[in-house]
Parts: sequence; structure tokens; C-alpha cells
Amino acid sequence: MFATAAAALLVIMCLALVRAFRGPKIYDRILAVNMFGTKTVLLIAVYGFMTGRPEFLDLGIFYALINFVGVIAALKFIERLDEYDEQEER
Amino acid sequence: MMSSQLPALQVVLPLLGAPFCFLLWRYPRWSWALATLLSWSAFGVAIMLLIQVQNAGTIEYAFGGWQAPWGIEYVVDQLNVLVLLIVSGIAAVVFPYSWTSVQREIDPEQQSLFFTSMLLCLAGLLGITIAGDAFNLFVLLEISSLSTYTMISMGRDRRALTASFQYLIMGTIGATFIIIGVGILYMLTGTLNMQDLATRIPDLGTSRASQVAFGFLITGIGLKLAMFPLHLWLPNAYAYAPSAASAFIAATATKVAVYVMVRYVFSIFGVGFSFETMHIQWLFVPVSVFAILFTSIVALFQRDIKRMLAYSSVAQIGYMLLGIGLVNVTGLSAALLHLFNHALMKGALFLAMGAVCYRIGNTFIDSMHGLGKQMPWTMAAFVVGGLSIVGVPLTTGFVSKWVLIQGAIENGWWPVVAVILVASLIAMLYIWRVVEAAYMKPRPEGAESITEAPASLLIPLWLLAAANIYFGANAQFSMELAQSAAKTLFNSAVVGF
Amino acid sequence: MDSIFTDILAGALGRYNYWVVIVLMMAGFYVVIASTNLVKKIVGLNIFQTSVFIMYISIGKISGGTAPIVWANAELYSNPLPHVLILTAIVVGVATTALGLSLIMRIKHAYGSVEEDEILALSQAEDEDE
Amino acid sequence: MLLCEQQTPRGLNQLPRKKTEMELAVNITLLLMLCATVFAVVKLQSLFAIVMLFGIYSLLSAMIFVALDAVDVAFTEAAVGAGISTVLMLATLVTTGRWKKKPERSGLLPLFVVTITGAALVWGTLDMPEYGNPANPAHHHVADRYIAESPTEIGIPNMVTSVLASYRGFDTLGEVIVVFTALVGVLSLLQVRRPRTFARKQDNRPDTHRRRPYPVLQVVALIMMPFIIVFALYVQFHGDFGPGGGFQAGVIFAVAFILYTLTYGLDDSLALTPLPALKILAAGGVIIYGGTGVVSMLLGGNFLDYNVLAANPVSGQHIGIIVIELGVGITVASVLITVFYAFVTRAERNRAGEKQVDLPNKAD
Amino acid sequence: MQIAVDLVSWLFLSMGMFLGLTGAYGILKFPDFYTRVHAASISDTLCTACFVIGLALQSGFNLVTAKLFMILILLWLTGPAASHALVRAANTAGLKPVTEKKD
Repeated sequence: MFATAAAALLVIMCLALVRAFRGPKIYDRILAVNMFGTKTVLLIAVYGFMTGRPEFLDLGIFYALINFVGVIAALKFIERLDEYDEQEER
Repeated sequence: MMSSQLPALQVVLPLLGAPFCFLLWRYPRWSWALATLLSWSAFGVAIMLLIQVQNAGTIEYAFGGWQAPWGIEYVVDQLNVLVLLIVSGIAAVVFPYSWTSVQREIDPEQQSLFFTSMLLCLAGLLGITIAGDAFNLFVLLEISSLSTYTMISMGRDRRALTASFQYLIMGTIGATFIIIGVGILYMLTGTLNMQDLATRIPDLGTSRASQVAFGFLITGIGLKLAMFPLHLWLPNAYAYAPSAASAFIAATATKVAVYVMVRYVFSIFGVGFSFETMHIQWLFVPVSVFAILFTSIVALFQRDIKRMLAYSSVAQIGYMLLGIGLVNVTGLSAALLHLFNHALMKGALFLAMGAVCYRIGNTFIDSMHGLGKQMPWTMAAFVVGGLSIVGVPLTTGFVSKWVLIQGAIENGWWPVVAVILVASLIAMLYIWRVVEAAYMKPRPEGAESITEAPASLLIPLWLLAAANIYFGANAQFSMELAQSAAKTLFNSAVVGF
Repeated sequence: MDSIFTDILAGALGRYNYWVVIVLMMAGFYVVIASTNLVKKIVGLNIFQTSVFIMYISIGKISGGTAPIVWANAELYSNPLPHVLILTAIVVGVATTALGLSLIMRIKHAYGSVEEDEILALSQAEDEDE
Repeated sequence: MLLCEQQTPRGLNQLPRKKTEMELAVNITLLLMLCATVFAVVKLQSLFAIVMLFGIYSLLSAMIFVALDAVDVAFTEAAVGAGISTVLMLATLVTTGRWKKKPERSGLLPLFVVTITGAALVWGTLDMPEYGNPANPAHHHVADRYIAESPTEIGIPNMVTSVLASYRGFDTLGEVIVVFTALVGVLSLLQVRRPRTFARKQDNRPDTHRRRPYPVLQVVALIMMPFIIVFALYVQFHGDFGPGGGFQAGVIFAVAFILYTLTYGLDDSLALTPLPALKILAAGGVIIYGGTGVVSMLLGGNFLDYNVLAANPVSGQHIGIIVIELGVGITVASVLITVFYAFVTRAERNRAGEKQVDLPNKAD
Repeated sequence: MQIAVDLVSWLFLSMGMFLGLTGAYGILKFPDFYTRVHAASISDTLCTACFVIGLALQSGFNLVTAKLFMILILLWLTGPAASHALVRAANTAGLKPVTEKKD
């Protein structure tokens, strides 16, 4: 049961990875990274249950945190980057 | 109580002094004073260790009280006491020198950061010298490399940034190669302690994995010691670093890397594995012969004297590798001797260039016309260092070249002897170029007259120049230390220490 | 029959982990050497180092073992030593990255570009006119 | 000896052999995804995409570390790779621009060097002991003492922390010194600017509408800040029992302040954590760690020997490990916060390097 | 009783899997960025909830379940906030949604 859940999560992560590779715009890639992060959190939970040792869930809490801060940092720095690109073009 | 804790004190003093030095960021003079005090105390501890090793033999110090293969240990024997002495000696001379030379090259709020990274580099190098654990050696190597990148990047010229970045990339690749080698060795033997590795590697025989580990380690350490094809980072790093930093790194960093090479080739892998199975001497000898000739010729055409000295350093490291490649006791003791003497020579030359740079602002040969009369003491010290590089009798250079030639004759390799003599001639040429510019050429009319460098630069400079002559004249101290270390390394087939 | 299949699988795959890690190492090494952009060099360096860490950890893994934290019904623990070495090596990697990136920012403001060949051209020009 | 009292959940009754097969399957798929990410990084031109994929690469390798039973390492790799390195690279990209202008250098020489090293390594693996079999030499000479005796000698369940802090304590001191050296290096290159106490009127440049702060993010950040800091303290002191420890706690603490800086702007965070305090804390953490070593020297043991710290050696180990983990946590947190502030200060200047008039991110 | 709990948790897990897969398929196939955000954010919140409930049923009432629900609350707080910030950044950067149907 957990194996099928883990397999499904891996498939979802692969699809998110494909979007990250192909994503024409920066925002598609950030979206893919965000989805990838949340699925990794779930994979850790399921993997913990699969191997019968689920007490490593504070890793999951930490991954969710890091994923959120990573996305926010990317957005904040793109905002400043577009501004500089425009300045450079002007 | 004190005497049993000496090996730990040797590294812990500068290592824990660095945060205090960093905390004095508003008073650079105090952080310099603390750094100099700590470098002198490290030199004192090194001398005490020398006395202990000479009468008590190898000292082992287990960190945290855990015995050897489980915990990390420090091992002090005749080989690394020699390196300890020269590294802390050079530091004890360069640290007092650095205050005045830094005033002109680094702005005040960064000066305490400079002294902190110099202390960290000293601690890292001392730690590497007496590390008894392969992975701990990697960590201390990273500490010394990171602080070296920081020191180089503080140079005034914008090219110091690119030099530091290039050195960072190549240094990190070298460190990663070393960590791959250590990982494979751990996978095969299950231990990280050097003495333990030395006992367990022979029964691996000639397994492919241990040969690959040997190859990766030699490449990684070769990158760190600027072996000929991997030396591209060195000229820029030494030329654009602040003069105090380039003097300190030129005299110590590559020497410690040569020591690590000797430790891995002789103590850990053993003479049998490195020379009979891997035939590493057929890599060292041709590479060093080519390095000696090619870099000496390139040094002839450099306009910046510090760059010229950097290229001559690559050539001198070629001498050391040649000594290792001769695979006989005299050859190895010549390499260890040259490790000791080259630190003195290069230290003196770079300190002289620091004094010139203090007065003129740059070290180009055409801006040094007629300096011989205006800065007599500095140029006299430069001449002494130059003669030592050439290998004129009564200087340290002559001693180590003479032992190297003896080693080569022992093997009957006459072409190698010829190469050493030709290289000494080329060295004569590029030293003469500077001497001619300083003494023969008149001072250009427009240039204002240059006064002699201040005493705080001259005293350390002349200390090293005098050491060059002293150890040249009666070399039996360093000679006998190097010879006994070489003997222990050679006849200890299995246990290297 | 089922157990033979897993033995062959494990045996043949005995070196799978190492080969994949070697492919990753060489890809990272290639990025470091081939890329002219300094930021991509640092990314390549990180990939090269992280794949070395995966090699270390797969040395320490014992199939059937659990994480080296004392647990009531654990019959076999994986080897904790590579984990300790890698914890230190990761920190060394991040320190080098932070230093490299701050150097890149200073180079950008000093030379106006982060492409290696442009910087080389600028510094050579500076050498000539000195 | 306090053992966390989780009993295994009901319904988990797989056979151990079947478990290894599944672990192997997860391990293989993750490694394949890793290779795909790396080849994408080699191919891509846009630096932003490369940094994003590097974030995925670190998250994936952290997941592999979980699959290979290296839980502490997974924690640190995710913290460092997906967290700190990615954020610092993004800050660098702001100044250096998004696009890689030139195509790669001619691929011949690098490809040749790379294939030679790769071939040497693969040739070496033929003799290497098999992956994962318990009889490997790596597990027997030194490691089995750690597994057998560390719960009794040092008395904490997490063997990785006991080896990290006590058996190989000097390595961890070296690690803290490396982090400190990175701080010295970054501070010598990039300066952190003074916080500006300002009553600034709204700047009416055309693109200012872009810079108005995100009220939603500010509220979410405000809600999460206390919980992140409590979680950091939990990870710091839970390091003996489960995954965690000084370094991971320091990173989480730094992530809390990075989130605050991203949403409220640098001036508010500099007001919250002034630079001199961070510098003193960074040096202080190293002094705490080294100080414990010196204290154990004064008490007669060797450097970093915790047995002498208390009457009975095991409680001495406990005290020693908690104090040095605290030292590591303080140093790492203050170093990473200061490095991030230095990068944001430099990122605020525009490409030409002059100081840019920066808008507050406060909802004004 | 045990089988009932297993069945219910298996039901939740499969629902979570279904939502995740459709979300992932959506992120690949949808024409432009804004529709993809829609697909991804659904799979973010609901699929996580189903997984967490499915796993919580498996592990009964102990610390593990508490951690699971902590993760759920965290993801429910940060997921939509991140999607909001993402869409707003894309919008201010001038990314126009694809309106006419490309035939």
C-alpha cells in the first residue's frame, strides 16, 4: 500500500521535473520547484511508514519550510532582476 | 601537564586566537599585536616539540581521549617537526612585518579581517603538518585554503579578485579529488587514521581501487602544491596578493603541500606501492625536469618581479619533486632540505619586494631603476636571497642543490645533474636582470628620491636573509634532521612513522 | 525463485550506485571546466561535491539496516562514520560557495561582466598598457 | 537512558527482505531523476533556471540520503543545498544578470579530461566491495565500535551526533572554524550597509508599483516566525535523540531571519539583528566550542575530552555535547544571517554598483 | 476493526494519489502558466490532506500523528501563500494569460 503511494509520488515528481526542464518561462520553473518540494515532503512521510520508522517527520516539516522560503526568495529576486534588466535596456 | 598537551596547543592557540582577533575589528593594531603574539607562541611551542621529539621520539596525542583509530590523533615525528619549525618560523617573522606593509595596501576596517585570516591560515597549515587522521587533514586543508583565498582577494588590484577566484576553483577541485581518494581508501580499509592505513594498505595488494585512490590523491595534492601542469593559479595568486600575504603563502603553503605528498607517498602507501607498483617516479622526474626548465625561462620574461618570483617558486617545487622522484635516501633528504631552505629564500625575496612595493607602490622592473643606491638594505637582502636561489656556495640554496646533485649522481642520472646546473644558470640570469636594473641603471630624472624602507620592514627582512646565510654556512642542523627523517621514511617498509 | 532474482538484482546492481555517482561527478566536473560563466562554474562545483557526498553515503549503507539512531526493534544499523564525515564536508562546501559567490559579485562590479573570456580580455588589455 | 517511546505503528508487517527491494527501487528512481536534472543543468542557458534546477538537485540528493538511511545528512543537505546555496545564488544573479551570453567553451578538451577521470573511476569500481553488503571492510574495523559502545559510553541514542561531537569532536571544531572563515572572507569582500532610519515619502518612479510590498506574505511570515524559531530550538536540543543538531538548528534559525528580510526588507531585519551583535555571536560560538576543549584540558584530560567535565564520565559527555552543539548553532546562525545581509546589501546596488535608493518593503 | 481502518486509510491514500497524478498531468498539459498554477495548487493542498489523513489512520494516536498534522498545517499555510505570491509576481511582470483558443 505504501509502496504504491511512494511510486505514485515518484511519478508526480517526475512530471513536475519535466515541467521544470521544459517550462518556457521562469515562473513555470518556480511553480514546478514548489510542487516538487511539497511532493518530497509527502514522499518522506510515506517512506518513513514504508520502512516502519516514521519518527523522521521533522525532516518533512523542515523541507516544507525550506521550499517556501526558496520560492519567496526566487520571486523577490526576480522582481529586482526585471527592474535591472529594464534599466539596462533603457 | 603542559608538556603533554603541546601538540594540541600548537594548533589550538592560533585557531582559538582567530575569533578574539576578529572581535577586535575596531582596533586593528590590537588584533595585529594579538596575532603576532600568537605566532611567536606557536614558534615557541614548535621549538619545545622539537626538543621533545629529539629525546622522546614520536609523540602521539589523542583528541577527546579516544585512542587512535576511533578518535582523531596528532602525530609529531622527525619529518613534521622540520616542517612545523619552518612554518611557524616564517610566521613569527612575517606577522611583525605585516603591520607596516598592510597600512599601505588594505584599508583600516578590513585590516583586522586580514590578520584573522592570516592566523587561520597559520593554524590550518600547522594542523595539516601534524594531523594523524586523513579526513582531519582535509578539513584543516580547507581552513588554510579558504583563508588564503580571502587574503589574496584583499589585494588592491582588481585582478586580485580573479586570481583569488581562479585559485578557489582549482583549490576546491584539488580538495574534492583528495576527498574522493580518502573515501575510496576508507571503503577498502575501513579506517581513516594514517598509521592504521599504512598497516592495512599493503594487504590490499595491487587492487584497482587502491591504485585509483592513489591517482586521485596525487592529482589533488599536485593541484595544491602547484605541480607543473596544475600550477596555473600560482603566478596570479602570488603576484596580486598583498605583499605580506604573498610572502607568507609563498614561503609556507606549497611547502606544507609537499610535506603532505611525502607523507602519502612514503608513510601511507609505502615505498613499495608508490614506486614499484605505481612507478610514480616516472611521473615526478619528467614533470619536474620540464617544470624547472620551462618556468625558469618564463620567469626571465616577466615584467612584474613578484610574478617572476612566483614562476621561480614553481621551478623550486620541481626540485623538491625531483628529490622525491630519485627514490633514494639522499634524494629524499635533498627534497626535505630544499623544503626548509626554499621557505627561507622565497620568504626573504618576497619580503624585499614588499618593502619595495611599500615605497614605490608596484614591483615592476622598470620602476626599480637605480633603487640599489636609494634602498641599499632592501636590495642587499634581495641580492642575498637571489644568490641563494641561484645556489651560490655559503647560501642555503647551494646546500640543498648540492645534496640533490649527490642523489642524482648516486642514481647515475647525469642528464638530471645537467638540468639542475642549466636551471641554476637561468636563475642567475633572471636574478641578474633585477640586480642590473637596481644597481647599474641610473634613477630616472623625473622620479622623486625614495627613502629606505622603515625599520619594521627591514628587521624581519634581514632576519630571514641572515638565516639564509647561517643555514647555508653550517647546515648540519637542518641536514641531520632531514637525513634522519628520510631514513625513517625509507626503511620503514610498512609502518611509516 | 524470488530470492535468486533479488540476489542477482542486488549483485548486478551492487555497483549501480557507484556508476551513477561517477556519472554525476563527471557531469559536475564537466560543468566546472567547460562553462565560461562564473556562476555556472560554482553550480558545477556544488554538483561535483554533492555527488562525492552521495558516494560516501552509499559506502556506509547496509542493505536491510536502518538509520544509526538507537531503535527498539532494529536488527542492523547503517554505518554512522560516513554520515559524520559528510556533515563536515557539506559545511565546507557551503563555505566555499559563499566565498565564491561574493567573489563573483565583486568581480562583476570590478570588471562589469562575469564571462571568463571578457574578464581575460580586460585584464590582458590592462597588462599591455601598464 | 531516555528512549523515545514510539512503538511501531500497527499494520507494518512487511518482511525485511521485501523492504530492501522497495528501498532499492526508490533509490534507483531517485538516482535516475538526479541524472536527468544534472543533464538539464548542463544544457540550459538561462542562469535562473540553472539555479532553480540546482535547488531541485539538492532536494533530490537530500531525498536520496533519506533513502540511504542518512537522516542527519539529509537534513543538512536540504538546509544547505536547497536553502542557503540557492538563496545566495539567486542574490548573486540579481547583480550578474540572468542570461549566459556565450555558448560553452569548445567541448573537446573538457570532455576529454572528464572521460579520462570517469573511465579511471569506473575502472576502479570493478574491485570495490559491493554496495550495501554488511561484510564490507568499511563497516568493521572502526565503525562497529561506534554502534556497539556509543550508547553506553556516551549515552545518547543518535550515534551520528555522538561520533560527530565526541569521538571526532576536533573535525566538528574544524567545521565551525571553516564557517567562521567563510564569514571573514565574505565580510572582507562585501560590506553590510548601515540600517537607514528614515521617514521616506513614497518615491514616485514609474516602476514603483512593482515594488509595493506583498501584504499576504508579510502576514504569513509574521505568523510563522515564532514557530520557526521554536522549531530551531527543538532541533538544536533534540539532536541527541533524533536527526538534528547544532548546524541544522543554526540554518533553521537563519532561514527564519532570511524569510523576515525577504518580506520586510533589510532595514527592519538590521534593526532586529544589528551587525555588531551578529559578529560578536559568530566569534562567541567558536569561543564556546574551543572553550569547552580548553576547559577539559585544564581539568586534566586531553583537548575536547568531555569525560573530565563532570563527576561521572557519561554525564560529562552529555554536558560537553550539549555545550558544543550550542556553540555550533550560534556560530552557524549568525554567520549565515550576516552572509545573507551582505549579499542583499550588494544586490540592492544596481549593475553599475552605485548605491540604489531602496524602497522600504513595509506597508506604508 | 483493523481491516476497516486499513481500508479507509487505503481509500484516502488512493484519493490522494489520484489528485496528485491529475495535478501533475495538469501542470504538463495546460496551455499557459495561469492554468498550470491552478492545477498545481489543487494538487498541493487537497492531495497533501488526503495523504496525511491516510497516514495518520495508519499510525494511530501518537507523536507521529502530531507531526503529520503539523506538516499539514504548515503546507496549508505556505502553499496558497506561495501560489499567491507567484501569480502576483507573474502578473506584475506582465505575463498575459492565453485568451483566444489556438486551433
